[in-house]
Amino acid sequence: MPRIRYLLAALGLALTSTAVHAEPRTLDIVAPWEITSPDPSKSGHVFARMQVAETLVDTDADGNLAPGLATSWTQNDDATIWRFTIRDGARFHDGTPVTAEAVATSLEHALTKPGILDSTPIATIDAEGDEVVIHLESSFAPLPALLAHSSTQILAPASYAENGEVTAVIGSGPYRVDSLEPPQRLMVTRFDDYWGEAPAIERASYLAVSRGETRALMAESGDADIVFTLDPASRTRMSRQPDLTLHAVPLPRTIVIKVNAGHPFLDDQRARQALSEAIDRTGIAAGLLRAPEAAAPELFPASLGAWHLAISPEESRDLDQAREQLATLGWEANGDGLLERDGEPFRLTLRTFSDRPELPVVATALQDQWRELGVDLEVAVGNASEIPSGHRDGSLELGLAARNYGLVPDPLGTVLEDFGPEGGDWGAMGWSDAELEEWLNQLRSETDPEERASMETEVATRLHEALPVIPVAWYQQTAAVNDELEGFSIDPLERSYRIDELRWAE
Amino acid sequence: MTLAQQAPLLHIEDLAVDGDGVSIAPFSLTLIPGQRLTLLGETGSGKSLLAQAIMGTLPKGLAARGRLHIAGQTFAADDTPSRRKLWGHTLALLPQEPWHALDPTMRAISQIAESHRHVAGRSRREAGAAARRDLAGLGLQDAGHKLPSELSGGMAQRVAFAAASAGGAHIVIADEPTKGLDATRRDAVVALLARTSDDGGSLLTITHDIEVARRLGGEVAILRQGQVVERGPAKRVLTSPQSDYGQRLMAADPSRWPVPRPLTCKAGKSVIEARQLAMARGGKTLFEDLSLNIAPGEIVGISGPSGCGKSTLGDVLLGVAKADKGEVIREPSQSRLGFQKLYQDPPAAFSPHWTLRRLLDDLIRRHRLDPAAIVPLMVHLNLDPALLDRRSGEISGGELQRFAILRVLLLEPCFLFADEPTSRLDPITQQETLSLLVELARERHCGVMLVSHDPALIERLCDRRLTLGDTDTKSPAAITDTAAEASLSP
Amino acid sequence: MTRGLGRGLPALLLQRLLQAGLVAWMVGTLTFVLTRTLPGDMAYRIAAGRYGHDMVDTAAAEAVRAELALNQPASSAYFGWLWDLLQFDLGRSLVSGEPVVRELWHQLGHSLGLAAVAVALSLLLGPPLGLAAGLRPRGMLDRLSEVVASVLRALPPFAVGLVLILVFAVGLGWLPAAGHGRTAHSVLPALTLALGLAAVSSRVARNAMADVSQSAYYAFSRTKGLSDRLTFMRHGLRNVAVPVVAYLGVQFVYLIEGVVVVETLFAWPGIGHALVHAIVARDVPMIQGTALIMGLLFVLLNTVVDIVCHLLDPRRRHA
Amino acid sequence: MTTLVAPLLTLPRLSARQRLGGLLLASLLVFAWLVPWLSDADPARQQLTRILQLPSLAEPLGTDHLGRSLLARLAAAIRLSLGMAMLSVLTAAVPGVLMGIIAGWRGGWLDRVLGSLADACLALPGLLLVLLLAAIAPGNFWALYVGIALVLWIEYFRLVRARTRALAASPQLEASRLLGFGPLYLFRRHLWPELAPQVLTLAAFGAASAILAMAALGFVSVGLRPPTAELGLMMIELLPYYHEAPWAMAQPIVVLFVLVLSLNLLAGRDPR
Repeated sequence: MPRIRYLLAALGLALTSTAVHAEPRTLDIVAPWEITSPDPSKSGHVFARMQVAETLVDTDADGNLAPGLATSWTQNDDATIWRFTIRDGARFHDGTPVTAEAVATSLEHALTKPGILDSTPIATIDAEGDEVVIHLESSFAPLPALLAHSSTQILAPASYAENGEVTAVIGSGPYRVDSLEPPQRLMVTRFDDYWGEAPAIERASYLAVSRGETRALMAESGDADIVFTLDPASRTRMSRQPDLTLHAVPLPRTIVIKVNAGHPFLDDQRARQALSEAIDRTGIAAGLLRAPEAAAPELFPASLGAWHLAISPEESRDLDQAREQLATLGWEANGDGLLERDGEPFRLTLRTFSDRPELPVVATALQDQWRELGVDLEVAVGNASEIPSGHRDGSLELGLAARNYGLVPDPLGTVLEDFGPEGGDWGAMGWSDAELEEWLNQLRSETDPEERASMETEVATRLHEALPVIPVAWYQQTAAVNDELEGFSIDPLERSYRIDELRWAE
Repeated sequence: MTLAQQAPLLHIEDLAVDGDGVSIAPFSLTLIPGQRLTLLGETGSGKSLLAQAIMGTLPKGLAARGRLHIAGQTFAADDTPSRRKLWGHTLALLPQEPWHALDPTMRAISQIAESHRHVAGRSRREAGAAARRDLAGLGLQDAGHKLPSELSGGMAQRVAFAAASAGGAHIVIADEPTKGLDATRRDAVVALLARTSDDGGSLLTITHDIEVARRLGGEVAILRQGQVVERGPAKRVLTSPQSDYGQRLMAADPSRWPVPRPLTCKAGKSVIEARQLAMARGGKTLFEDLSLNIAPGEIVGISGPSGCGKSTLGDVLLGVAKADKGEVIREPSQSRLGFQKLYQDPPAAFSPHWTLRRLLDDLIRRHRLDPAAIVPLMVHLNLDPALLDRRSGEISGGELQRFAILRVLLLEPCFLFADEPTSRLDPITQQETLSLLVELARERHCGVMLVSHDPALIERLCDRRLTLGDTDTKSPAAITDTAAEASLSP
Repeated sequence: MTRGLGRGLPALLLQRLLQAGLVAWMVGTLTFVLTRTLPGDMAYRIAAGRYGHDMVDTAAAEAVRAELALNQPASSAYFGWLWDLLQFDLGRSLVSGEPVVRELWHQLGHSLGLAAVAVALSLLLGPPLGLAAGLRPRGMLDRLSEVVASVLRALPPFAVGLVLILVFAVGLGWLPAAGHGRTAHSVLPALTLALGLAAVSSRVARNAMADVSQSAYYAFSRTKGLSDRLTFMRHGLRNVAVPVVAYLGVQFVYLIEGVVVVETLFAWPGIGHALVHAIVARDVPMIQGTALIMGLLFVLLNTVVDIVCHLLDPRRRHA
Repeated sequence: MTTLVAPLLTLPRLSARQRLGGLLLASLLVFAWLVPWLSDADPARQQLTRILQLPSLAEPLGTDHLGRSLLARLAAAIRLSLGMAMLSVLTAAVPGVLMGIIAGWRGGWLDRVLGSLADACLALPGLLLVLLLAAIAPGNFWALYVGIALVLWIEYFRLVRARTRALAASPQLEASRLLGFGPLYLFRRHLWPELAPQVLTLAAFGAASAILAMAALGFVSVGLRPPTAELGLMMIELLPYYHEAPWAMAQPIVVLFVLVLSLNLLAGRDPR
């Protein structure tokens, strides 16, 4: 026994004498998302946010497209041939210059892997001098927006093994990878000959922490300088914390209910409207998400310009009208308050997943609210992939998910994916509208801004009436920042942590 | 110097013990060097409590009164911490069942050496040498490295004695030193104890075995329910006791039992017959071409040192085990239930969780016996009916053994193998139990094979005697049937 | 522990080796069969694991199915795996593409470090408290330690961890709340685990000590003249150590469960946390590799416990 | 009177400790089964405007993060969790005891085979089995609780085997055999009363650890099944609100503590 005590005393000594030497202070960032592998299609979003790798097209402060590695881009008249001129003087972290050939090979690799480029009709990508020329099979106006997505980030040729597998993240951003320990940690240091102006922060670390409570506690105990995505409960507590400031920015991400419009109970538009009117959106937003302004009577939040219809949340809840609509469809309440139609109870299964911790809670709230209406909802908390697989084999009835309409700067990219002819894995199911398809086709090649805006509003209004997808609440990106940092702001499109704009306060 | 003038080693004045349900009358004694005192009495007479009171190891809930003068110092009986310092140095206690009192994970020699080292204060090397000397002196030279689980009862007793006395204590208290040992080992232990008083120490022995008291000599005090009923030199007390309890106790010694009535008629076929039985256990042949047969009502005794195969023979006869060679023929008219066994440790043969009435009901329901047969048997075995509502752990060993006899007799057995049925009982209860057993066996024509390590007991009770081979002699068991025949004649 | 095939140490080691082989085969086959019977399409699950819940869709699932040849018949996949296992090749993770061995080395290393510190701390907390309580059964300390043990056994590990973070990290600021890197990071998670383990081991030590302190040889050692301290050191400790050490072997069963919760709460890059993700993402090679290593580790630890028990208790050598 | 005593479950005279344990357990059960009679609050009924209300006269135990009555949910949770814990204990105890008796009684090669099987199962990471079972039957609790039991049977097996092996060689069994009693009687009269206290002790600890295992699974979002109220999962749901409403999260933990303490007291000594 005495020998063990001696051993532990030695261990104890080692614990307290943490090596403190005059290294520049590291910026510790904590977020919920783990790093699966160096491959951009898998964890590109982390390397983009930590500004290690850059995309051809970037976004400016309020979300419009801006030059990235491509200084400018032009398209031919029917938007089938695009030319991107590559910035000169930009270098990868291994010193090699960013040439058109390197960009083309990087994009070709991205094309072979599942990602945002799957839905684009790209035929060929090739380099001509300092330009990258992309030929499309059909016109596709939002191409530049898609090339702003992190899965298309440009890596040096040396990052790829022969079989196309990414072995190292050699990007061109202001920070280069110091050490990568998947699935949780990434350390980056400043890249001295970066083409843009050099950032103030020299070293930064990214730590993936899945539990909301732990992230909040790390912010309070000073172990993390910036913590992203705070859970609702800890937000109220931390607003009173002295040396922390809370930031919150609305995101173009919406909690939606994906409806199988092919299902006999849900094929009629009035049934979908009744379900939507039974939802107490202000109760969910204020009570569960602790953000009253998050209540979403319509699909697209205010930040998406013309797509937003500015419908007020109060008038969206009307339980009596919902009951009337269902009554006209032949549903009567049986003994214990459940609706029945020729012997069949109104019972549905809602699939959701717990990668986003608030989804099961919202599902439970929906369950009770629809119970009041007379609908018996069964909630199945499983894996996120069960919704797209249910869409494919038709077994899905209802799916609760958090759909990101800001995946690419222009929502059209996501709308095209979700509401195409046979619907979309995360969009419509068993529902189609010829007129809507016509508008979307025009939008694909329409370049004039006013024309696009009026068509966008048309599409949004039709989606609001037909409700192939029922909106519930909008998201807010939240962050708790140590007061010793200056110049912090949240990117509404969740593309970058904007570390290069940060400075330690003197 | 005559005995009286020498300074007493131990002088006790009016030592008394009382507590929940126990009280021992004031008791005083004086022990001078070389003197031996034996406290003789049955279980429950309080003799062990007296020893613990002297030592200062009374369990919680019992208080001692009176004064003790030990090696010139005076102690109040209830002040145990002060006496604690004497343990090992002046007072040595030899515990009951020494095979439990030795540390199971430590070698024998180191348990002795540790007393030399830490009590007698010798250096590590000296203590080792002294321990080896002790072992040699006790004939255990090659047993030093053994663990307690590998020692026999006798060897464990000697190791415990060496460990207890290594501290150089003059006053030795031996608590039931011969319990569970057979005759030869018992005599060896008595000789060992006698040596302490010969070397100028004094010996206080607690036992229920009259033979031990006789061999030790010195002074004897007989105790009954906490009262000293008689006291005096061993020769006088043990040969012609004055008190009537003393007389009953002496009469219970097997050597004093009346000669048994011979078996009236040896008529009828033998109940059980064995032909050329041979059995070996662990490479050692226990017995070879042994044949015997037992007539109804006949009592055959088996004796021999422990571990010589007495119980194994019983298992073979009852069919619990199969002999290597030879066969056993049982009375065909009897079913297997006719062959029963009585056990050495009565509580071990009963499930402790149920009342005896419940166990009897089970037996009656199992074999659809006549419940009326119980009452007369209870009377005959003078068992109080109230006992039936108690569990087997809540009644005395004697009563439980008689109950075992009742349980067996309900099945009207034709053969009974009694494996040292009374070795754990007190002399008087032993005598009662065995005479009842013989009487009932004769009356019901049930053959009995009685195992005992007490030759005198077999001499007085059995029609014939069988001695299984001694472990020392090389020759396996010889049947001395004929010799037993000779003892039959009046 | 079990009545081995033969006697003495070599026989015991042989028996443990046999058990290791049996465990390896059983674990591999069981996880293989179970993962095959899991509902839900494996391709979709792996795609969700790889590309995250935002990007998983049918195109991604079809790409995964093609890449990994998932519709390979079960039997050939099983024998393929078995053949690789015999060559000690655990294959590559379906989600991250890294070789399973490297992933295990990184994550298992952290988990083992945490578990080792936790067990050491629990040995420091549990048995000494238990021994002290066992010396005076029904004493004040005994009752107190029983209530404390009951409280700790009733508290889920994350509640204990939360309290420790609030006190030591947020409140006093002595220790980092979560994450890994410096050794200071491992103190709070290890302490959380240790409290859970100590609660049970203290009661096991207490019962063992109570039995020993009321045994005949303990009393005889005192009446022989040895002091209380000597009696405890020479006769108490060794006889108590045997049941306590033997219990350590069983204790690891509960350690794994605690590790998963503690790793999730303290963001510790351990194996438990990774196993949960592997199962959700149907990463079969990773599940099999993890289960295999954890099983073999368990057999190794039990062998060590057996050897220690052998040394401590001479009776086993001749049993 | 003696015939009244249930033959199988012999309740030895309860010590003061065990009476206290029994009292605590009884109060839990009475609370769980009485609440539905007293208050008609529906455990799933939500009021999003009255979330995390402090205990008041109208709502004796306050409301949770969805405004549901904690009184009703706690009672429903105790009923479900205790039921499931019993299920888990039975699925562990029955095979464990049976195989223990067979191995202890027969001994020889059968004993060695069962012994090495138990060792191999002990080496299986229990957590893996539970997770796989949770994945096989998503959303229903019995699969989880049975999974949890898959590892626990080994403890019963080892304990029972050791006791049976000691008893099988004892004179009391030999005497009963000679008196003509069959194996069933030997089990009922000799074996079961000896095994009962230890097996019930293990069962008590097994029940408590089953519920805690459920909480551990819920913590890594496995086995969630809204709106059912389960002790382990309630702790997870209320964990984020530990600062805002510590008394809410404390309730399921206190209930589990009372359960563990009562089982400890009832069970007497931990036989491990």
